[in-house]
Amino acid sequence: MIYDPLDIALMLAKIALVFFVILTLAAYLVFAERKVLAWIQDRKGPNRVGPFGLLQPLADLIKLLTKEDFRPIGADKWLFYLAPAMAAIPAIMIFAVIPFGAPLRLFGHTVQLQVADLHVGLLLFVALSSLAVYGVALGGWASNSKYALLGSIRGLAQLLSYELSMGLSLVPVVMLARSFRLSDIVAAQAGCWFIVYQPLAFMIFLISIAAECKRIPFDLPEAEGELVAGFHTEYSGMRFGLFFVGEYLNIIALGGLAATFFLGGWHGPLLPPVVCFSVKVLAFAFLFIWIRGTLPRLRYDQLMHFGWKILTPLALLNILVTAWWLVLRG
Amino acid sequence: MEAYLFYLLAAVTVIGTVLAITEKHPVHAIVYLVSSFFSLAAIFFLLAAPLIAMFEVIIYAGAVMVLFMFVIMMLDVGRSGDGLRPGLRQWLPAMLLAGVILALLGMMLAHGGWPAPGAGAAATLRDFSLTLFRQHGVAIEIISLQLLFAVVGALYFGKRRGP
Amino acid sequence: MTASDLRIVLPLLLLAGGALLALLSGGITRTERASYLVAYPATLGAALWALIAPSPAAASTVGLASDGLARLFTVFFCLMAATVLALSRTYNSERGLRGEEYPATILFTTFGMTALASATTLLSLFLGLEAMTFGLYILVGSDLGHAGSVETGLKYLLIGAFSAACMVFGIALIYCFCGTLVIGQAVQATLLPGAGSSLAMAGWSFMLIGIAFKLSLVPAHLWTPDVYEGAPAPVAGFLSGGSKGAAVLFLLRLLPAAGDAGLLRLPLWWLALLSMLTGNLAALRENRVRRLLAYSSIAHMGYVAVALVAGAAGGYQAAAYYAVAYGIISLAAFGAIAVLERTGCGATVESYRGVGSTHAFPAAVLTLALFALVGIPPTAGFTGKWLIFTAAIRAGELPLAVMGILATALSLYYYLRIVASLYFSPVAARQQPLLAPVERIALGCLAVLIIVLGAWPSPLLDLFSRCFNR
Amino acid sequence: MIVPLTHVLILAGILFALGVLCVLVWRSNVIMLLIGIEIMLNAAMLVFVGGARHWGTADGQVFALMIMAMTSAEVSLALALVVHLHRKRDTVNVDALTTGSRPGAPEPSAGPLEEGPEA
Repeated sequence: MIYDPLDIALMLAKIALVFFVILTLAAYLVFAERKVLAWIQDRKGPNRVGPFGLLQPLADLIKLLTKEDFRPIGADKWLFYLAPAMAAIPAIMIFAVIPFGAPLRLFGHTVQLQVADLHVGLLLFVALSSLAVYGVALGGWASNSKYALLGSIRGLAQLLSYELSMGLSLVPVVMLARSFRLSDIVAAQAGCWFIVYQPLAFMIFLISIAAECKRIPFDLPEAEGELVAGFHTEYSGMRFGLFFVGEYLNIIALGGLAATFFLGGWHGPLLPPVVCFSVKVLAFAFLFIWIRGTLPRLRYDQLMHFGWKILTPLALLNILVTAWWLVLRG
Repeated sequence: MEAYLFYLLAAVTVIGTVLAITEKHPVHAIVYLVSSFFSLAAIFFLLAAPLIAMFEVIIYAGAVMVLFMFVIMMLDVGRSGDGLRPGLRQWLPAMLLAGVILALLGMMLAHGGWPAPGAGAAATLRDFSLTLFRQHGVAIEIISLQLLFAVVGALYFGKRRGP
Repeated sequence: MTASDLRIVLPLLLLAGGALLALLSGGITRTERASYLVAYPATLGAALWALIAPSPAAASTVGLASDGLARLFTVFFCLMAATVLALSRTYNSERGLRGEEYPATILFTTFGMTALASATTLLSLFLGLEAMTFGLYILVGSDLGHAGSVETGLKYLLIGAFSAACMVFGIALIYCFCGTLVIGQAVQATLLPGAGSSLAMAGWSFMLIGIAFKLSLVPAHLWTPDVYEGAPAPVAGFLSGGSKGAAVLFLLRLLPAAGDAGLLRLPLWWLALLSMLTGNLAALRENRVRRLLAYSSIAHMGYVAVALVAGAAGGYQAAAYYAVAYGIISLAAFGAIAVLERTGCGATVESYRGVGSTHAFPAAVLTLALFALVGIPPTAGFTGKWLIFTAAIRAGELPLAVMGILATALSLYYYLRIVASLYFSPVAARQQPLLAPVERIALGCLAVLIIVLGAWPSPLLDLFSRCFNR
Repeated sequence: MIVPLTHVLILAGILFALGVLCVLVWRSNVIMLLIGIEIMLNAAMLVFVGGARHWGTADGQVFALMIMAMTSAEVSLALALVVHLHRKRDTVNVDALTTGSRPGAPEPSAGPLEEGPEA
């Protein structure tokens, strides 16, 4: 196989761009979360560093980098060091398959605004999100701490359970688009977004990804009221930072995917495609913060029952109904 | 290029598996095994089976191994010393037997009698789904019923009954 | 899916639907009564359909066919499941084994067997075998109150999974060599004397290792006594009769396509010899009834392997007949044991002392079953052995036949030891069990079948020979 | 095909032998034993995928998919049995399973996780 140097350059440029944008976005999402939460709770939030506190993420970064990096006695050295990376890497890799804009014409080339247009892209996303479990599980286990271990066991059970309903909620999308390729899925929504056909699948997906991100009301693995900080109790400094950033990267990625699967991807009225896509992603991020500001945490058994006894059967039923509908429609 | 990638991945798979079965702690063994399965999935991808590759990661690395890890953590296996660890007495005969299997397989492979050269084109995703649903319909039914009964069995044994 | 497909699939659908309905009704009514009420019509209906339905053209898009062999064994497996259900009800309720899972899992196991019986591809053949074994894992371990049951369930599962891995590796190598999963083509491309290559040979040997585990042929037999001892008695009967029958059928689906055992003749020869000798010798020294029957089942599978070695010279008919006969006999034996264990009979032969006079009917059935296992005319056991050994002699396997006959003579001792203990020992006071009417009917039917099949085997044999001599 | 079929088969053979080795060596530890079986099944899947690529048909891939489904069912049932036995007997040692608890068998101490949070 012969590679065109221009293709390689474009690919590298796209990777660099995506990296830069999502890392900045993740940092500012932390800031935005604090601001919005403050707003919901009728207080000011961070406002000392820079104008309106805009330099707060930078200050946080410096703080995390200069903190002492320690490891508990009896901790499993390699796994303890590796786990934060295992949590963050799958989240970053998911961006490879998300199409974030309409194809561009550039130097006589058609440039897909997507790092890799894989023909099993949707499955790659499911695979990567199933790998994200390992960061949580190994981090908590390797810490050699009771709270961390309990948190990671909870995390394992929760992520495993909700991954099922998440995967099942995506099956109707594949059935409608007749492809696993994300660009095909976006193209299939040119006329009508899938949320119109599949509101139930969208709701299931939304709830499941909230659980996958371990966000309130599903933040049992790190429930600070009961487990100190759950699986990352023993982490400090930049390793904790990686877990933290990983969570926000995950929010952005899953927001992007929700937009791609159900809200027409980069399709949208008036605005240019890339902007449309960004608006949808940011709206998702806001939704998550809003939920965090308003909902209480579930009890653990409620969480498992909800996943297994309500979401999964509903998702299966939805697949069945969609299949019948597609068959009858011909 | 792809051929080199194959050999690289094959080496990673074998080394990962060897480390997994010689590792004394089950959690480490699982981490090694997951990396081995991951590179095996990449090999499947190279062999034009992207769907199998993805399901290898989703099901094996993402679900089966996680289930193992869940049980290991919940039962706290392996923390209490290595009383379960096999000694050299178990290793030697087992290695002998595995070596014999390997040698026999190698001999048979070297002996030839090769299948006729097959088609050049690989089966596509479309071929896969058509074969699955048109020719092996009953297999899907059997396997789905088996999965259902895996749930039934797991619930039956997992249920907490009165003291 | 056409109408003729539906007609082929209907027994499977009945069993699967019955299993689901049994689960649902058990879950809703909170008693297992409803599940049993669903399970009987499902099994009997499937059997009836396979018996009387007009045979559709073999054209099928689902990987199933319904030739004579498939229909015969479908009837056999379904009736066997119904009998097991009948024998289980009282046994289970006295052992505190509750739940709708039990009848539903029996239906699922039968579903697996039936799928195997009518498979046309290696995939559905293998999956049917695995589904059956999977159901048996649950059933073997289902007796939660009994100390050994769950443990043997796990042990059986581990052995079963290992053998499945071997088998599937073998199938993979065979597929790799011939490029098809259709049974007839694959077997002819790999097993015919001229066609085989070393790659296909490796595939077949792995497959044989796997099936040797399922059939518990020596040297893959070590799990059998434990599992027979730990499982609930009706399940042990189902395991011994049904799953062994299905494993024999697995080979009967494959081997006749090549006409002869071909390259597998030699390994099968050794497996047969070792199984007959080891099974009988181990049974001689065993004092616990269930373990004794387990070793005897190893020996009996050795006889079946002799029939498979004999191959086209009447061996396949003999193997099929013996699978059916042995299934009925061992179910009768374990059914009687299930009843007798409720009266307080323990594990050892001595604890069965004097049962013959206090519980005449189950003891008589057990005696008949043991006579049939020895091979005393006019039982089905005799006819089966006669068929096997004549086929072996016709195929020129005189040493194997002689060894088999000697082993049978050896087995006389340990079977008669049980019979002697049943009848010729002082009577101890025992509680009188309530023999439920269904149990009485089931045991009676089995006993009658043992005699009828033994005395008039020709209709069944005609059917089998029509299946194998196309 | 990117590499000769032989090389794929050799890799599968090595994996299968390693799986058998794992089963034989760790035959007293249920978890490692199951892992060995998983390795063997993966070797079989590799052979199927290689064969499917060689012949250009999808049958092998279908079989590989079915193996995955089958093995996940087996593993979940096996682990349910292990958990059940652990609650009753506190061991994952196969040798200790059949003949009651073996006198010399190591007894893992009952940790704080005895009553798992999933209850």
